[in-house]
Amino acid sequence: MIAEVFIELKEGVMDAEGEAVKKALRLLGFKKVRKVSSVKVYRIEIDTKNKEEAEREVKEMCEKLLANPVIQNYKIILKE
Amino acid sequence: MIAEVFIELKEGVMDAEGEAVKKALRLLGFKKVRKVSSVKVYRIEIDTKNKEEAEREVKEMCEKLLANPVIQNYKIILKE
Amino acid sequence: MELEEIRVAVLRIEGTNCEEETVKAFKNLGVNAEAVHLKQFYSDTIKESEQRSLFDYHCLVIPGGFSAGDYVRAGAILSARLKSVLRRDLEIFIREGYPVLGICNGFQVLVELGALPGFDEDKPISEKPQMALTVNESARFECRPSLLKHENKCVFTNLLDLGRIVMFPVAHAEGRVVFPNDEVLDRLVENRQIVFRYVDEEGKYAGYPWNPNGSVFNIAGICNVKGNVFGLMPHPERVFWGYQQGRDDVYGDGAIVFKSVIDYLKKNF
Amino acid sequence: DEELIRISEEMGLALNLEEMKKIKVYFAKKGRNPTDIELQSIAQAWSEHCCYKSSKCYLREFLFGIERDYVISAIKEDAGVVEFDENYAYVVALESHNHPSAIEPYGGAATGIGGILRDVLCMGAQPIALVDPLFFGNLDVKELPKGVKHPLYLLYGVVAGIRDYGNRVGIPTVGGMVFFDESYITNCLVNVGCVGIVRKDRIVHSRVGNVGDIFVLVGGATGRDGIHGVTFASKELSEKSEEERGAVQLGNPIMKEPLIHACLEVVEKGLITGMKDLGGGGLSCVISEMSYASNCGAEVYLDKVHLKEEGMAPWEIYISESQERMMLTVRPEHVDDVLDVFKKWDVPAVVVGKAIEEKVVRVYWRGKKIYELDLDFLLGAVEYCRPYRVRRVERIDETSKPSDFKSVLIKMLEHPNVASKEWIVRQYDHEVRACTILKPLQGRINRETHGDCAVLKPTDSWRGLAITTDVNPWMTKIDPFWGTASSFDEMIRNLIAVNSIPHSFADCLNFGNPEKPERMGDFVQCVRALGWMARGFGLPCVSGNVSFYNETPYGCVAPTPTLMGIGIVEDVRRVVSSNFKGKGEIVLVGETLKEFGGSLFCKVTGQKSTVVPKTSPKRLKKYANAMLQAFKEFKVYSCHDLAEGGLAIALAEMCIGNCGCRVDLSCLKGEDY
Repeated sequence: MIAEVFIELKEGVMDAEGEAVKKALRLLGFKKVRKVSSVKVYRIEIDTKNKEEAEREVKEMCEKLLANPVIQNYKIILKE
Repeated sequence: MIAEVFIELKEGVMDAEGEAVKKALRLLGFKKVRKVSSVKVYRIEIDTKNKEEAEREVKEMCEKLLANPVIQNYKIILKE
Repeated sequence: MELEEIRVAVLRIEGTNCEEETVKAFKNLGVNAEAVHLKQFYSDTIKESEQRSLFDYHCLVIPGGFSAGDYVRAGAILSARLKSVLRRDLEIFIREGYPVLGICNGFQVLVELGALPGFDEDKPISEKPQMALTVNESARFECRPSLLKHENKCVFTNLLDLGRIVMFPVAHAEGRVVFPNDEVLDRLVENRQIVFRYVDEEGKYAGYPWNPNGSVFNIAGICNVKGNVFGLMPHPERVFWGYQQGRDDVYGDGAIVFKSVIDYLKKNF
Repeated sequence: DEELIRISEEMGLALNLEEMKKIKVYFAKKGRNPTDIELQSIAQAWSEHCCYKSSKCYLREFLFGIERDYVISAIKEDAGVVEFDENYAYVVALESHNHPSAIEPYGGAATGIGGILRDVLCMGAQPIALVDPLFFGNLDVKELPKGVKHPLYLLYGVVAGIRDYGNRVGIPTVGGMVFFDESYITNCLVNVGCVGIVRKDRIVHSRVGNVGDIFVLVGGATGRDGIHGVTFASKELSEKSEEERGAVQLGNPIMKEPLIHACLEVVEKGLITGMKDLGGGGLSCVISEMSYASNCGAEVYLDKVHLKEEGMAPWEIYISESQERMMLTVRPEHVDDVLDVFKKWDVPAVVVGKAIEEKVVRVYWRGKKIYELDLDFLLGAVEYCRPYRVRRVERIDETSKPSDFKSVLIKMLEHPNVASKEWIVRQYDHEVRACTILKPLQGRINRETHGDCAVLKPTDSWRGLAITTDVNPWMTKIDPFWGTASSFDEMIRNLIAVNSIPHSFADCLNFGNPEKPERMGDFVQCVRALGWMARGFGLPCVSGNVSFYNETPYGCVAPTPTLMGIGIVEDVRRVVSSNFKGKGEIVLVGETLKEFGGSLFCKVTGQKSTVVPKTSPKRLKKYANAMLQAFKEFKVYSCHDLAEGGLAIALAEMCIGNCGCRVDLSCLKGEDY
């Protein structure tokens, strides 16, 4: 089972990396870029019998380590 | 127009961050984790008239800045 | 040329950190060196008196630090900006044999730029990068002393005997040398372009922590085919003086890098 | 009265009934109702964090006023300024960033570093070193109260925040400490310190230069992040603290780095008359404090402030604590030059107001005056000499000889408070700027051990600065007075061990809820001990910070008076590192008594003792001078101070650095402990 975890900063929390990449792209001539936001993705291979168990395990991983609910949202996509 | 750029390490290139996250997860008791790979994603909002132009612009951004062909592959997904 | 005539540019943008100690190292040897903001080379928003051209100088140094915050990849943003504004001048500068030095973040910039490994003399900046410096094997920032064996000479090490072991400190998070295939490594060895390799106290090519980042072939620093473009991860400017590494003699191990390039410029220009 | 309390709660003012009444009386005299921006501004000014209302009277009584001729400015400004040599002065600041770090460790620690850098920068000084004393819950904690993060998670987050910010901004993190104790489970402490260097003729004070000066706001844009950060730090953490996301600001090191360069350039060119950083309380505190310090007033035009988010209410702009911002006061004729310098560095800069004669602050928004307060009322502030009760420490000593010394020693070496912190130190760039002479880790390459101090060489002369941080919460938990005295003693010994002359110190006092008498009792005992030792030894306290409310319903932190000591090294070529060099006799200096209160031995063996080691400033002074004399007359290869774990651990640490040693303890008189 493969789970993809998308971790993104919440609205209103300043994305320093996004700002830096936007500034660099515009300096390189890509004037049409309006906004850049950086998203961290982890692809986790996990040995679980079924989807529900995988979902539960990965959710707990996000709560405990991967994401900080104060400033980040996370989304989990399960693939066979 | 929103473009999501997925940047991932090529096969055979050791993913140090992924290894570190796997070790940390196992330390926290998630024994079923077999492999973790880290993927960088940029969500770019760009003012272009149509999809083709957006695709071409973002592709150029990857060539010029966002991905290093020696160790990384990139994939672009366009969204309305 | 005379010592006083030599002018060195130490490049800076937001995030570069080690430009001051690098400028001081050159100044202590009697050349005039100054920290130059990238904007001073091309931007019209800069006052007339502060605008510069690459050819006002005889040596270009890209110092250590976190140019543009090391976002995307260490050195990626600065190298992309350099390529878009200074590519033509830089190619002429290198082709004419002027020395270019990249320390730590500077080495990452030269690699992303395609100026290193620099196999093709008449095309000093390759279209695509041919090697990469990626995240350390320990997945962590490493700030520790490192021992380097001098494998081959280049413009910045010709006053240092071959085989000598020196101590330069390292401080980086993305210093692991990676090649797309073994062929690149073989050519580097063949052309004698590998200048420094990490070793342990007995001079053997050991693993971590002697090799702080897991680089292929323990590579710490390489030069281009002509030997006038040199990039290394360790910081020579941090051991310029003896007292910086707890030694009584006046100069530390790092001074040789600065002395060699000045000697090269005095003899060849 | 309930209505007043309701207003305070609703608007998040964290003011008590008495304070709300004071406001009511003031506005009754004015014959009008307060606007929301005025109430919010008063709440900031009267918060514990900004005006030290519960601690000022005791600090003044015990700790301030230790005069030494070489001190240029102490306590009054954002950082202490002390003479380094004929033409240079060094600047010291130590602060806490506890509450935000408990909620968001990475952002909290990073903004802590950003804030302390600005405190030193606003004196016109170039920051040269950072230190990070950190305190977490014990790592082997079983279950955690709801909503509380695991100490390991907090430790990794805080270390990553300090690493990513400090390394990117190019200032070396050369010292600090990490201490684990169950009292920090729900309240981790993140103290950060900074030292800077400035030419004496370039010192800038954090006050308005003169009337008619223009206020120029430089640095990052203003947003809603960090609103109520100060009032949030002035009340106990609770489960729902997590929703107060707004109270946690996020730093941007790549905006800060050019800000430092640009500010130092305008200082170098003598273009500004005053500078102060926007920390707690945002524009509201900085404008009023700078004007009050120069006995003048200010007019501010909020529409000029460049914003990060649209639709912000005037009061939000005025008290927002967005990061990376400084306030300059500039003579009118220099304003254009200043704006030019900042444009070159890509750092936003904008004129927002000017200093006026009358001691009042007026704020305008879209042409309308929405705020007018007298500075004496705003900053006259409220002050309490809170009641306190000193708890009695009854003497218990149940220690006895352990059966198996070896296993006790192994357990002591394994304890997280003693075990090597190399994995943290290696992540901090402690060598950038190439001025670090004595590194935090000393000894043979890749076999290093911990040193007592880092030593820096900030100028071209051979003169150096030694920096150390120290406190022993195990001892202060048992006996606040003698625990603090011993921590001061240990700080002095750290400075002596590297052959530096103790010169000045800064403190950061982390305590629980001041409204509880026994917490206040601990605080008064600690401040009394600090004053007694510092006055007796003759070491001035030049800068400090007080952090109260480090408490939750689950528990309160141990009294934690973190100390940062600064020593002068006359010649950096004669510093002494701590690892054995393989030659010379081993000499133990000082008496060994049976004082096991708060010791590592008791912690590891579970034995109980409340006999915390005692000390006296006079005796300490005598030992210090004798040691410094010894360094001059004899060839001393290495020197290390005895701290947690006593002689056993000290010898072990010295051996780890290089090579072994043989020791015969029979010459020590008294029982064999």
